[in-house]
Order: sequence, then C-alpha cells, then structure tokens
Amino acid sequence: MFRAIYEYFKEILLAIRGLINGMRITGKYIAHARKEIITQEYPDNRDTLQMFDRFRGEVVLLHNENNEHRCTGCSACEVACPNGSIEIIWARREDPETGKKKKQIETFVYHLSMCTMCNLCILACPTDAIKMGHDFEHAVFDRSQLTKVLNRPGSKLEKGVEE
Amino acid sequence: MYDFTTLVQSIGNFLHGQFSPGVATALEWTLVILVYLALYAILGLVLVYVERRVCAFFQLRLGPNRVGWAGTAQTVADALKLLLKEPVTVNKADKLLYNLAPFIITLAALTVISLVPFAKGLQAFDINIGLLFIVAVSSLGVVGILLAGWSSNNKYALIGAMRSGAQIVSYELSVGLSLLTMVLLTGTLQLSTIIETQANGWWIFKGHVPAIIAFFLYLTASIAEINRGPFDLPEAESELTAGFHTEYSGLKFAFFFLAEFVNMFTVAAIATTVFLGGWMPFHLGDWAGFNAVMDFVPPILWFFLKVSAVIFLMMWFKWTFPRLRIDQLLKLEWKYLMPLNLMNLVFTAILVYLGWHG
Amino acid sequence: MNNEALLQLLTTWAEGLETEENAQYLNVRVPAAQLHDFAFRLKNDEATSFDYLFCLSGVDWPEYMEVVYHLESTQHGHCLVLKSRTDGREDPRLDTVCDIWPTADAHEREAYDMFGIRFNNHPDLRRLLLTDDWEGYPMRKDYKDEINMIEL
Amino acid sequence: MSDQLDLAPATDLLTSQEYFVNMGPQHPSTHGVLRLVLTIDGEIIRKVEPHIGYIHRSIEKMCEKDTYRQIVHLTDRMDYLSCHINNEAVCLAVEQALQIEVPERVKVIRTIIDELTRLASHQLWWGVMGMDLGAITSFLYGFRDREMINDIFEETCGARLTMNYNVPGGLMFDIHPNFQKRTKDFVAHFKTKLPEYDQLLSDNPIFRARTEGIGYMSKEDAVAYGVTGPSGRASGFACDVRKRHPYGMYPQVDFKEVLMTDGDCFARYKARILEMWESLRIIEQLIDNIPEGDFQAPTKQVIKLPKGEFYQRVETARGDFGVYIISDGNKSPYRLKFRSPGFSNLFVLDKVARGSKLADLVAIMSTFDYVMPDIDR
Repeated sequence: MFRAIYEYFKEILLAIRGLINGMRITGKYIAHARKEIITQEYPDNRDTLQMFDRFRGEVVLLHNENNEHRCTGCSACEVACPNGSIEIIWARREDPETGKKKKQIETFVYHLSMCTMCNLCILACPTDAIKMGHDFEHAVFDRSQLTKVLNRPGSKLEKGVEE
Repeated sequence: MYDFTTLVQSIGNFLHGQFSPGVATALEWTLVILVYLALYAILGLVLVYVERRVCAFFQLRLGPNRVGWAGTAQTVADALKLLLKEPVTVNKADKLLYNLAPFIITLAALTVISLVPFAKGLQAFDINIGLLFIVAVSSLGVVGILLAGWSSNNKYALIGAMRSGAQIVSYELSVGLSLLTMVLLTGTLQLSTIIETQANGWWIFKGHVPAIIAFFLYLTASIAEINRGPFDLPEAESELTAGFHTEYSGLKFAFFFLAEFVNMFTVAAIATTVFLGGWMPFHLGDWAGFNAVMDFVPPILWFFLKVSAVIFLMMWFKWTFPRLRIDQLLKLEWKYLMPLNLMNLVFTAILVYLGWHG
Repeated sequence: MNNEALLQLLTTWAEGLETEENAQYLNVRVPAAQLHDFAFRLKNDEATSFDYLFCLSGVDWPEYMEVVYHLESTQHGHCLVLKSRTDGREDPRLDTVCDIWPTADAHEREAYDMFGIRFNNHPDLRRLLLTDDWEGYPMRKDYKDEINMIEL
Repeated sequence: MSDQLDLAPATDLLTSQEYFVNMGPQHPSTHGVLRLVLTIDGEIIRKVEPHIGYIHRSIEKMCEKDTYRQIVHLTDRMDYLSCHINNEAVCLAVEQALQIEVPERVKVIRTIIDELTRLASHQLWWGVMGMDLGAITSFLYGFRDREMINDIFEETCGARLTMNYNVPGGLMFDIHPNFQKRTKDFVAHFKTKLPEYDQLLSDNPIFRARTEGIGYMSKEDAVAYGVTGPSGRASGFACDVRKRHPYGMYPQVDFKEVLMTDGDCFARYKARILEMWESLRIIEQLIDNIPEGDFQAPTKQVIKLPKGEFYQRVETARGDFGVYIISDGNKSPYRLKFRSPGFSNLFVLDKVARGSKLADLVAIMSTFDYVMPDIDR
C-alpha cells in the first residue's frame, strides 16, 4: 500500500524531472536565440553568398577574353550524359587561316531541365572546355528558357586545342 | 493606484446624460461589444505573431521578419490573405452546422474574455459567480469543435472532434477542481474580489504549497482544455492533417485559428487573476521603496506582463514536448491530475480550517 | 557450412539440380515443380535453415522467365542463390514462397507487376507499383510504351 | 486468431463499425507519397495496407539502357539520404566484377563519407521523428547538425544531397583540403550535441510513453520479413552488413554492432542514437589516417562487365541494400535489381501496427524510417 503510494509519487516526480530536462534544452537555446540562429536570410545575403568551388549548379562552356572556347565538338560529353541533356551540333567548316576543313561546333545545346548535375560530362571532356557553374537560381517562367545555347555568338575555337 | 472606475463611470454618466436610459444602455452595450471585438482581433493577431516569433527562437530560426517592423505586420498580411481566400465548402457537408461551428467557438472565446479584469474597474462583466461562469462558458467551445468535426464530412475531422470531446469533458474536471482549491482560499467567486484579496500578496506566494500545485494543475488542465500542444490531439497535424478544421478555409479557418489564440490568452488571464494577483503589483514584504517603484508601474501593464509570462510558459511547453496519445491523455487526467487535485483540495481545506492562509 | 558441403547436401534433396560455376554465391537451380518443397526444406532443415530471404528478383530471358531468390541463414551465416525457371514467357507460373518467407509476399507482387510472373497460391497477387488497370509488364524486354518512352 | 478481418455490420448504435481511412499519399507524416489504407475501429488499427508506386521512376529499367558509369548517379535518387552508400554499392559491384583493387585511400575516404552519410540520415530521422510525435523543435535541431555534414559534402563532392561522388574504380575527385578539418570540427561539435538529443527526447516521459512498448516486432518477424538496418537490429536481428559481409575499411575499424532486444519503437529509436555514436567512433579512427595515394584505380573509359551475375550488399542508413547485376558482357547490364531495405521494412507495417492506436502508427512509421523513393525505386 505505502509502497504503491511511494511509487506513484516517484513516478510523478521522475516525469516532472524529465520534462524539465527537455525544457532546459529549449530554454538554453531561446536564452541565446540571437547568437545561435542557423537559418540564413537567403535573398538578402545574395551578395555575400559564396558557393563552394566544386558546387554543381549548371554546365557552362568557358570562354576567354577573345571570345574563344576550347570545345572541339568531339561529343564526348554528349555520349557521357545519362539524360541526353547535351546536344552538340557541329559542322566541317573551312578554317580561314589554313584553308583546311575543320570540325567546329555550331551550337552547344544544353537542356537544363533534363540535367541531373552528375558531373559525368565534365569528366568526359578531353579539352576541359566545360565546367560546372555556381549559379543555382534556375527558376524561369517558361520551360523553353531552360534550353540554353552555351557557345556565345561569334565565338571560335581557341588556338592550340587539339582536335 | 490607477483606477479606471472613474473613467468608465464618466463615460456612463455622459451617455446617460445625453440620451434616454434605454438608448444609453444600448449605446453602452454597443461600445463594449465594439471594444471587445477589437480586443479579440488584436489579441489574436498579436498572439499569432508572438507565437511564431517565440517558436522560431526556440527552433533557432528568425521567424517572420519582413513585413512591417520586425515582421509585426506579418499576421495582418496573413489575415488579409485569409479574408481574400475562396471559402471552400465541402459538397456533402451539413451546411448549417458547418457554417455555425466557427461562430460558436468564437462566441465561447469572446464570452470568457468579457469577464477578465484588465485593471481596477476595467472589466465588462463583473458577476459574483465569475469563476463558475468561466468554467461553464469555456467548455462551450467543444460544441463548436464537435460540430465542425461532425459536419465537415471528413474522417480526420471526425476523429479529431471525438478526441476533443473526450478530452475536454475530462479536463473540465481538473480545471474546475484546481480553481475550486483557490476558491477555498479566496472565499469568493467574483473575480474583482479575488484580486482584492491579493493586495497583500499573490495567492501563489501566500497560498503555500497547495496553491503552487494548484497553479500547475490548472495550467496543465487548461492547456489540455484549449487543445494546445502538447495536448493538441484534436488537430494533431502528423496524424489527422489538421483534425477538426481540416475542411475549413479562408475566413472560417481564421475564426478557429483566432479562437485558439484568444483561448490561450483567456487561460493565462485567469491564471493571472486567480494565482498571480491579477493587476496587483509585485510587493516584497516591508521594502517600502521597492514597493513604491512597483506601484508606479500601471496595473494594466502588470496584468499584461503576468499574462505574457504565463503565455510564454505555455509556448515553452508546446515547443518542447511531444504530443500525447489519446488514451495517455485520459490516463493523465484520471490517474494523476484528478487524484492530485482532490488531495490538494483536502490539504487546502485543512489549511483554511487552521486559518494559515493569508 | 561451406559451399561444397552445402552443395553435396542439396543434391540429395532434389532431382535435376543445376549449379553454376565461378559465381560469387553458391548457385542452385531447381525445376519449377520442386521449388516450393525445396524452399520449404531449405528454411526448415536444421543443417541449412535459410531463414532470411534478402532478395527476390524476376529476370526476363528470351525463352523463359526466371526468379532468383537470395537466401541467407542468420544462424549459420551461409548464403545461397536459388533459381527457378518458368515454362515459356506467355503464361509464366511458379509456386509462391510467401508462406515460407513472409517478405516474399511483397517481392512476388513486385515481380508479378513488373514481369507478369504469376505465383500460384499467392494470397493477394495484385499490381503493387502500377495502377490496377495497367496493361503489360514494363520490365519485360519486349515491353513498348509508345506514349511515355524516351529513347536515348 | 486468424488475420482475416471480421467486418460485422453495425446493427445498433452501441456496436462499433470499422471504417477505412486513407493516410496519404499527401499526408504530413508519411514523408513522401506513401498511401496507407487503414481499417480503423475507433482509434484502433485493424489493418494496414500500404499502396506504393506514387514515385516509381523505373530506375531498374533505366539502368538496362545506361552504362555502368551512368548508373551510379541514378542510385542517388533512390534512398537520397544514403546516396553515397548506394553509389558505393554499384561501384563495389562493378569493381568486384572487373576485379579491380581500389587504392587504400579510396576505401578510407569512402568509409568516412559513408559514416557521415549515415549520421546525416539519422539526424534527419531524429528531427522528423520528434516532429511526427509533435515535438516540432527537434526538427530544426536535427537539421542544424546535418547542415555541417551537408557543407562537408558540398565542399568535397560538389552537391549536398545527390552527391554522385563515387565512380567505378574510385572517387570522382580527391577530397577537398578542408575535408579533414571540417570533419573533425563536426565530430567535436556533434559530440556535444548528441547528448542534447537524449535530453530533449529520450528522457522525456511523454516521448517514452509514446514509444515504449509500442509497435513490438519480434526477432522472428524481423528475420522473416527481412527487416534490416537499425529497425531490425532493435529486435535483435544481427543483420549489419558491415559486420557480416564486410566491405571497404570496415574490417579494420573497431565498432560495435548495436543490438537491442526490446523490438519496440523506443528500441528502434535508441538503436539509431547508439549507431550515431558508433559512426562518430569510426570517423574518429579514420579521419587522421587517410593514406596517401591515388583517388582512382585505372579503369577503361567504357566499362564492360564480364558475363555473369554479381551481387553486392552494403549497409545503408536503412539497412541491407543490395545491387544484383546480371551482365551479358555488354556495356550496360542485362538486368539490374536493387534490393532496397525500405521495401522489405514497409511490408512488416501491417504485422507491427495491428491493434495499436492511430497515433502509434505515426510513431511506428517514423521509427522504421521510410524514405519513399527508396521503396518505389
């Protein structure tokens, strides 16, 4: 009888201790709530937001200051891509300097909507022409805008890049 | 001490001087209704904001901080959004009850705050059975919840409503009993008199251990009665999506939402009135200087400070504890709160019989 | 028990047992008629006690369907790959093993859903992943979906 | 008692009548598009019938068209919380088939990231578990700690969730120079935070009441239904692939297989908490001892597996994950089957949840830690 009463009150006290234990944690965090905030005010911190080097946001074709890229149109990335998000349209055109016919890209089409950012195209590229950009704000109002042409107008192959 | 009696009386005299007695009374009522409706809306908006902010800080977030200064206009924006939303009515719902339910809940919540004494003389309805009235009216809300759950023709809503019925009927007892314990000490049911009896010390201090126990029992039971976490079973969002108000949208949902927060205020206000001395300032024995400083703070501020403290405690509970299960909830009431309350009542009776109280 | 001993034991249990060489686990193929009895014995015999079926896969071969059961014994720690072939691809049927290993219930439903292999005596053989009115069995090699298929 | 339902029609007001409730596919506690058809008598569950397939993407069929290099990134999308471990399973299967010996460095790094993935998964599970039971604050605390791991992943692997860091033969790139420092910071940080997890939830009497003795699963059931991972080990089913069929660096590191006997929700909860401690121990043993060397074994550009069948088992955060490749000698598999742990774990739900309350089902589901893409594949 007394044992049961003792157990009853012990149970209550233990429960209260457990509850207070939990409240101590949350109480601790609200006491220094300002210091411990873990969320970011995202669109406001755009200017200071620094992505990591290896962050994979989208595929970009690198151009240097003379509007030259390193893509020879070998289509290795197109083959490597699991989703068919890269399409390279190339043609043999006459090189104005040597007069020889040379394979050149016309358009480097990139379907962002199909890309899974797996990085396989970057690994496949023999001339390091493409890399992963850091831009992650891809939302657009029209789906067709997600199909991008990566080579800039008038750009041509950088000198010295082997075919 | 600030006294609102003169102000209230002068308004009354002015009205009675200008108009015939019937019109004056009608105008008085209209005035009171308008003030309380405004208070209801403001309380709801402020509490929603406070809840979101406090919850955010508990969770290491910032919470709403864009609209208005530090996000203060966020709830206004949300209220506008809810107003503009399309009121969706379920096809096979019982239209009359479905539309009636939010109003019953609002009515119950509104009636209870009319009894709350905000400061001396600032009380709309000071009847001599105040506490009894509160206990009686506050449980009216369950009718609204049951109607909402039943009429919306949704199984989740029905389960939520049934849970709520069982929950409120049980916890009503504990709320009543813990307040009864305090009535033994105060010797009155009238809220203004209860506060008067605490002029020389709040009941939680001079009521010895039974008052402290009664305070926590009251708090637990009344949190359960107003369906707040950790007792928010009728709307347990992980089990029943939104419980009894699953099918409500727009303004009708806003009514439920506001009533929930105003109920929270009511609970805190009653706890303040009965246990924490209402609008009485905090006094420390013979420290005349300290007491004078405390007296300087207006009583209405004291009242709201105490209410905020209790509300903060309730939020702390909610954002720390997991939710109980329905059978555990009832077990808590019938196995722990009820017996403790009864024991407490006997102790208090002995205390009062021996004349040890205040 | 090591693979050789296991194989020796198993060959005494059923006729027409085939094995495959150079595989990671011991591979045993039983005729469809003996599958249920053989599996029952694998589970309940003290020496083998394969109580944990960790993978059940349907495979679509050109002439027949095959179901592959990956078994492990929690008691002895040895593994076994049990295989059984159906007769042809038109109406492939096998006995269910879900009364032996309850986990096979869902796995067999998946195999039925994807390959159309019917398991005799299965208590609740319905589509699992696809809708009930789906036509065809998508994991079969000859399955064609004119509407949704994207050929890469 | 038979398992068959006895649906007696209610003839008068006092007899209860069973009714159906659809939980999901858009329900706040199912963590994805799982639909459960519940037969309920009041609050008591009589039958649970899972309906899946709402997020089925036929990954197995897609794999039959992809090369082995391309398959790896699809496994990210299955159990996205153990993506690195899934990747590793495919890579190990391919390496086993081609008999490539990967450098020691690769093994160590893979193992560290495996354990980080496991920790991240369990942290998310812990937060979500609290949220399912109504303690919403735990959700953010779990995410706070997971964020540090995600940062490590983002810096080294380039993505936070679908990392695709493994390639057949090794890793995609070498680890970032900050990797070791960040990982050590995380371990130190998390060692102070993990006791808080216990303090906030495990010691809480309400939490105890909601989990202890709820959703009991016996060891026999666990084995028979193939319930693996922490859920199975909480019932006493010693199914840790890291111990039974070791891969990577696991044979060399010292860690305990967490085994419980209670088999209830609390045991499953505790098993994951203890597993987090073990993961921290594994990381601590390895992080200072990453050997120098290559991060890739030389492989051909086009990988063709020899004819045959290959099965690779790994231990993901949810249990025994298997990759079963049937190769006909081409550059893509003839048949590829993923044995996902969640799939087997899901179908024990009916057995476990029968007779418990509706609210218990939420607790049971969160302790089994279902990830829907893993179940549907």
